[in-house]
Amino acid sequence: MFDTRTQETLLDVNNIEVIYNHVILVLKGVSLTVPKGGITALLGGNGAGKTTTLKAISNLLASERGEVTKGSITYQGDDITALDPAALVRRGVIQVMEGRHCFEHLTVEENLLTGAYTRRDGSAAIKRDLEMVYDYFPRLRERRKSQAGYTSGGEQQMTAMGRALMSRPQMILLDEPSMGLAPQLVEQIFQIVKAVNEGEGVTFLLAEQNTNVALRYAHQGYILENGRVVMEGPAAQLRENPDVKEFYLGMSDEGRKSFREVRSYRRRKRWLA
Amino acid sequence: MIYREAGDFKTSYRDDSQTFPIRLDRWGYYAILAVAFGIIPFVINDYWANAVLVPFLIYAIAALGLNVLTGYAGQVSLGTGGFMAVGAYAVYKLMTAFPDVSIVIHILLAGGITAGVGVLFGLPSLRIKGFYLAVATLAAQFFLVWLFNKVPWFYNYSASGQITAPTRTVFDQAVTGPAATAPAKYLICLVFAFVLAWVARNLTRGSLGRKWMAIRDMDIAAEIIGVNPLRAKLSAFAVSSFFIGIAGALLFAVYLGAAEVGEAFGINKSFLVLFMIIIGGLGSIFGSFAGAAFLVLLPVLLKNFLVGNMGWPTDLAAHIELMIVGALIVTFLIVEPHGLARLWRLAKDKLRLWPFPH
Amino acid sequence: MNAMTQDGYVTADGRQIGPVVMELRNITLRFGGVTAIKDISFDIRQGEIRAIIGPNGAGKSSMLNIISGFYNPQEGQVIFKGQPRPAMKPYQVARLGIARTFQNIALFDGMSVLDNIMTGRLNKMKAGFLSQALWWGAAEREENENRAVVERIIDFLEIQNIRKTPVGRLPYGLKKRVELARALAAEPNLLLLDEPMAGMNVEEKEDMSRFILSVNDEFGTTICLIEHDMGVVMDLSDRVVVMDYGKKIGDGTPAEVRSNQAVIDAYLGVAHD
Amino acid sequence: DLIVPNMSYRTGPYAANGIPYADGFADYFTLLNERDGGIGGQRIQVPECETAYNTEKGVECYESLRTQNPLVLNPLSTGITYQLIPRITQDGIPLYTPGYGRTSAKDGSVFEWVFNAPANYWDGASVAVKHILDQEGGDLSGKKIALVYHNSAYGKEPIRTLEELSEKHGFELSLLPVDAPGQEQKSQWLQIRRDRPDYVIMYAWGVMNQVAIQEAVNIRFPMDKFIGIWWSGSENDVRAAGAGAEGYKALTFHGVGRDYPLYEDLQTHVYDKGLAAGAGDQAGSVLYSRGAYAALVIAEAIAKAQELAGTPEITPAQMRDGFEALDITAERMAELGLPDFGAPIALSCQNHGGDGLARVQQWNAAEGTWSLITDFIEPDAEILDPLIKEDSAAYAAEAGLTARCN
Amino acid sequence: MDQLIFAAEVVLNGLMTGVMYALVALGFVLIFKASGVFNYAQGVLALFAALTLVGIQNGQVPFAHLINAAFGTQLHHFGWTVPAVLAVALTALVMVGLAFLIEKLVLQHLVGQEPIILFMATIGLAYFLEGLGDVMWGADIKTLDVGLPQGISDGIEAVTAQWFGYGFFIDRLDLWATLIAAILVAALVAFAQYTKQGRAMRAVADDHQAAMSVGISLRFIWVMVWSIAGFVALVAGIMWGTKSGVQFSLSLIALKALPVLMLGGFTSIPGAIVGGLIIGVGEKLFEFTIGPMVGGATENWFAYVLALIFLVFRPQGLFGERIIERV
Ligand SMILES: Nc1ncnc2c1ncn2[C@@H]1O[C@H](COP(=O)(O)OP(=O)(O)OP(=O)(O)O)[C@@H](O)[C@H]1O
Ligand SMILES: Nc1ncnc2c1ncn2[C@@H]1O[C@H](COP(=O)(O)OP(=O)(O)OP(=O)(O)O)[C@@H](O)[C@H]1O
Ligand SMILES: [Mg+2]
Ligand SMILES: [Mg+2]
Repeated sequence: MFDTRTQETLLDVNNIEVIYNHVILVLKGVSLTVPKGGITALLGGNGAGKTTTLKAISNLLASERGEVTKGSITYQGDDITALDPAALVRRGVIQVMEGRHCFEHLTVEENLLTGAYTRRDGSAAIKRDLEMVYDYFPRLRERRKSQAGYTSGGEQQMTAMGRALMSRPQMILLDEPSMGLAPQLVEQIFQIVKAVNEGEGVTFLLAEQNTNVALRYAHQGYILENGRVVMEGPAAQLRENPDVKEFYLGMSDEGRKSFREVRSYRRRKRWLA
Repeated sequence: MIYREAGDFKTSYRDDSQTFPIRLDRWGYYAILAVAFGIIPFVINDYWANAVLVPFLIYAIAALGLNVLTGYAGQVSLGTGGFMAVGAYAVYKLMTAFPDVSIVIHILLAGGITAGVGVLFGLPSLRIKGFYLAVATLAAQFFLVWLFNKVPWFYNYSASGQITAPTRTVFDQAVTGPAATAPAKYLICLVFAFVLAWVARNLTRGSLGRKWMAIRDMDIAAEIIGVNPLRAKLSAFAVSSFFIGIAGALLFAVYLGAAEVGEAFGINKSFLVLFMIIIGGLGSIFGSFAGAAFLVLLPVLLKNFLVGNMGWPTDLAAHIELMIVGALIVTFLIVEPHGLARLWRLAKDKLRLWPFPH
Repeated sequence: MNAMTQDGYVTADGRQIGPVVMELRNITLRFGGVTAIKDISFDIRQGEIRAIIGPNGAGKSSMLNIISGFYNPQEGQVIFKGQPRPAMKPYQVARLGIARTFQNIALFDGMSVLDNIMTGRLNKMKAGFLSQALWWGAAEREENENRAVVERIIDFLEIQNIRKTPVGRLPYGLKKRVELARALAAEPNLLLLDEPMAGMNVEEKEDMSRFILSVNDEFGTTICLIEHDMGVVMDLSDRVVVMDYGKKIGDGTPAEVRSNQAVIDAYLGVAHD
Repeated sequence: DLIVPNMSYRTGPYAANGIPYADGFADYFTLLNERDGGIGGQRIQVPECETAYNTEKGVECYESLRTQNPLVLNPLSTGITYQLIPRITQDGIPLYTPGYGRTSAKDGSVFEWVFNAPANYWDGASVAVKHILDQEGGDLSGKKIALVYHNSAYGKEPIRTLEELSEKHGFELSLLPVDAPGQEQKSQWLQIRRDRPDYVIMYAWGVMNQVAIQEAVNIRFPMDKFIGIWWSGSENDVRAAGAGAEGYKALTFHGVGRDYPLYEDLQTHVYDKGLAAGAGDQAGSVLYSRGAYAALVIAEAIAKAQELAGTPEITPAQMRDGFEALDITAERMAELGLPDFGAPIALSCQNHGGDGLARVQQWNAAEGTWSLITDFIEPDAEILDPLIKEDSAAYAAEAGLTARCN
Repeated sequence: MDQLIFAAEVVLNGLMTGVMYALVALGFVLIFKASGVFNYAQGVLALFAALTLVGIQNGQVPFAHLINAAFGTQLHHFGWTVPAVLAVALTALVMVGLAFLIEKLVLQHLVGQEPIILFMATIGLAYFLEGLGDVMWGADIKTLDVGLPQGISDGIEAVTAQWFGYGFFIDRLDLWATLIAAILVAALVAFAQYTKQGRAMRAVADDHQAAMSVGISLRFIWVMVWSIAGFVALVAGIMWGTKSGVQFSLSLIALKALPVLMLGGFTSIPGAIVGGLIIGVGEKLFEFTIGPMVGGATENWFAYVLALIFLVFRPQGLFGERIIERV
């Protein structure tokens, strides 16, 4: 089994603060380490700052008028806070953005090919990987000539994932990969994550709402609330934590609650608020 | 903590939805009004009226109008010059045909006529969107200018096609023609600008304004939640053209006094007013004024500084002035892409937090 | 489920379901070469919670788009309250009392949360142009009246603190909630929800479920929802339609659907608890 | 000091034309200041204000110049002129618009403050037709003349006159408007190629001039049958067309080239001292000469006004009197170093526009010079006077003015 | 019969004019395709390119006026002339440098902004470049001659005279323009559609952030595209400048390119050409047939009305990318 403690650190986020628009403080000192070759999950409620953390790492904040005002981010020991996103991709870090962000006017296949933009290993290799992606997502093969803007939500999500795989990265930042996917596809996506992780040694940092699945596949996890890390630890440990169970897995002592029963359930104040 | 809102509680929805919910803003606003109506008219001279304040107010009205259409309803228009021409020629025909009717009524009617023309050219907006819509409005721009240039009836068959505003009075004070005094010109423009800004504010905060903004932000979703896009767009065209028509009427009658359609209402005017609202802030009433001030005042100030104070040759000054204006536009956009209005609000946000950041 | 009659049925938890309000009869929808929906029929009854499920790209969202008048099917009929509904513009459909939320959030980004929700009430605001221009009489009165209604919804959905925030910068989950608020503001008879819980964690899904159930319960609003979270679907819905690549492969109570082999194969992957 | 502002345009679409004019205007006054110590001992200040040929900037310039008490204004733009006429009338500042502006301002009994000597647009049209008459041996019946014009107030000015003239002389007139800026004129020139008019008269400005001449060359229209108004007759306009422009004609109301004694003075007192305006490379060009000529007429009017007022420090009202008493004879022109440069100008209370004489110049492409090919030609007063009366009467009625000079 | 032959001549010339319009429109399309930006400065770019070309050719001292005013010197010319081909190459280099600066100083800071904001930025740029062009090279009119032939093509006139009894007028400059435009369009289409950079360029236009996230360097794409657009502007500047001399009005040809763009579709390179041809023929024919009845000078507005009519039927222009409308 993968042991997070013995692995060398690939990515180290050290106490970063992020401010949007010069006034809105969103991350209030977030630190995390991503071990090489592992799957790290970033969990937390809506607005906790997961997306912001990922964008801070991949340097996409500037275009949203956000900036990292404190702390440092190092990748393979080098400070990457000043790198532009393209340079980061060339170093092997790629992000799948929340909300799919496909290139609407390009066809599905062209979308996938843009993923290989930074590659220099020839068209044959790219072609091979394209086939690999189609094997992972047969639905995309059917829709390969459609404009991405006209594909369904799930198809776009697959396209975005496939596009990232096409760049043959060392590390993938996944922002809510399961959003809007049918159950068996969710499982499938995580299977793929696992396969790529184990087969090719790609490191994953994934932000997820679907805590259940995420913790099943991840090696370690961080829980973010209100711009702060409130819990961290190996995934197995987190899964057993009663607070996590209650608030993120929706389990009570008697197993899963029915959503129908929530009606009568009085909300307790969150333990962290 | 100079600027604060703490302790300023609202106890009714009415209070909460007033224009300046924060007390300090309200006072600032009253102070500006007091100066504009109570002090400036007594101290204004011809230079300030004719070269600065009158054009500023008139462009502010035009910018308000375009902002309704582009900033609030999201329909890009490059027909402003043409619509201003409609206002100008309408007021000219009315002034000369009915010399005994008050000029104020003529100006309002000119706005109404322009609104009609605006609706006509707004019809394609149902199908054509975004920058493509600019083509419809450009067609209006070029066609209207051509029309006013070509049909002698519009310029009362004068030899050159120039129209000249005769003298008309309001409360026995000449506001058009050569005898109009600086305070009179300033005041009539101010009154129009004030009333129209107030109307614009009312329209944009009510249900009509929400329809416009819904169409702007996502027209399909707006339609699905029940906004009739045709009516929303056309009403925006109508209101916008009404404002712009009035601006055109004032521009011709009060400010310039004489005009030739191609020169005074050409495509450049359309662009100028569009620049104003982008620089000032799309979808902002304050932004319309700020943008107009920026583009009317800045060149005058620069000119006076470079030529008057630095003694540069006029041509060099004019060229450098272009470069400075261009550079400033870009700089402002980089600092705050949403215009001066947003910059102002951000400054207030910071002030509110001051002296503690975040 | 008790026996289904012309006039309705009584659910397991004892709610009385009324007659059919919306019937889709033999709907076929094509986009160029792609057939998104093939000859599908189903109905929605007064007061029930009806779910549509199916794999990605099955045509679920397209179905909602047909109901809300955004797409016009090539074949088939939409029967509303017993009458065949003629081809209508979406805004006319909205006026029949059908409101909805969108899969890819379709909020008005430039407006505040409050204004967004107020747009839901546009069809209830009738003040004349002059009154609005002068902000006098009817305009001001109805603004305040409707504001009061909206404030109740804001309270109900617990979004008081973000009332004046521009929606553009809200986190995903809150946006979904605002969308729901906007739809509710229209006081619809039929509420269409397209993946209302995508991108939420369990706690938030619980909240959302609670809202949906209360709306259904307190206002008797009929609800048609698309959702990928089987837990939610099974717990909340009275009847479920299952679509697969444009075809209907199942229709019935959650329990029936869950044990339907075709559904398991096409969608669930594994039998869900 | 006396203030004679230079309302110029050195930027914008017409900069290429505005620059030489402004240079000539400024250099002439610099010469007077340097050589004679000004006029009547008063130095002339020439504050410059950039209008960019834009009416709104024109208003700004006017207002800012007005605070300096100018004696006379010369905006070199018909649009700005129309703008200023009511204002200067109110404020009592003379406006001098040689060869442009409002034609009927010639009628001093209505336009008290406006002067447009020595010639105006209608004079130009008439002179052009007279020249054509000369070419055709006095008979134009059955001939075709096309007017290619800038589709603006300025370009439309000659239409009335030409229509009257076509009736009188029996030629057929066709009108070909070109929209500003006039980069594209293919339709118009194809039509000319088809209809084969015997002559083309052109009222253009800015880039429209260059393109028109180029297109005329392209369709091989005989250049000596192509006559531009004086605003279509600068070196700029013909140079772009190269050798093909050989023989192109244009009207002018003053001489051409540097071959006048005045230039010797300019050389010693202005250029050599490094006092030339602008880049100093425009001397002798058509528009430079025109600017200098405008300055000369103003200077003469100042001198006349000083003489009448008995004081060198004159007011704008006295300046108007100076204009109305202006009498620049041929001898005086020679004295000023510009023999035979302009026709004599004698103004009165009634007549603010002089006699409207103009001559024809022709382009020599090889040498790159203009040469004068006719003497001064008189316009057809029989046609023009009633038109002017009519237009000025209409203005008087509209503005509620009563005629003066009685 | 005569009328028909005349009309044919008008159509032919309309086509030629259309090509000239398309040359300007191409620059717009490129930048729109690569960034979703409507580049208001394209016209000024053409002016600037032409000014620079003439300046280099004639050995003008840049900023002479400014230097003279500041130091009281009398600089005007270096006293040499540069051969046309070399001057064109040098100007192209200047345009690449300019593209680099524009990216560095403007675009880079506006990543991810709405199109209208970027549009406004190009307006600022237009102001700036207009001023810069004037300060650098002076506002006087300049003659541009890179050796392109001009004037009626005798061959075509003779041939058509033989066929129809009426010699058609075709300007040789227009023939050259057509040739050059054809080459440009073919090259650009191949580039945008079939190369990796072309695909990246279209991706950038769709979504700045997503493009960055897959490792496309916006900086590189933008510098590249603005360089190409600068080069296209240079070509347009040469063609139009040869006709009318180089002066401020050159920047106004952008207005003639607008209806062409809209009709062809903002994103389509072939659309620019086809749109140009339709507009060229349409406006000339209208002026020829209807113009005389309504007093002429109809071309400006008719071009827009024509584009409008097409757009009512195809809101994305003839070849523009479909406007994706989905919820
Ligand atoms: N561009 C922006 N401008 C201002 N505030 C922003 C911006 N983007 C995000 N925020 C704010 O930052 C906070 C964190 O947002 P973020 O998107 O990182 O949350 P998240 O954990 O990814 O949530 P979700 O699970 O809903 O995606 C939120 O409160 C949000 O309002
Ligand atoms: N406007 C359109 N033009 C072309 N194809 C379309 C259009 N809208 C939908 N489609 C296609 O129709 C199919 C059904 O799409 P739809 O969005 O209804 O799927 P869905 O069931 O909602 O899937 P998901 O769960 O992924 O959202 C998809 O394959 C999609 O690509
Ligand atoms: Mg997120
Ligand atoms: Mg869907």
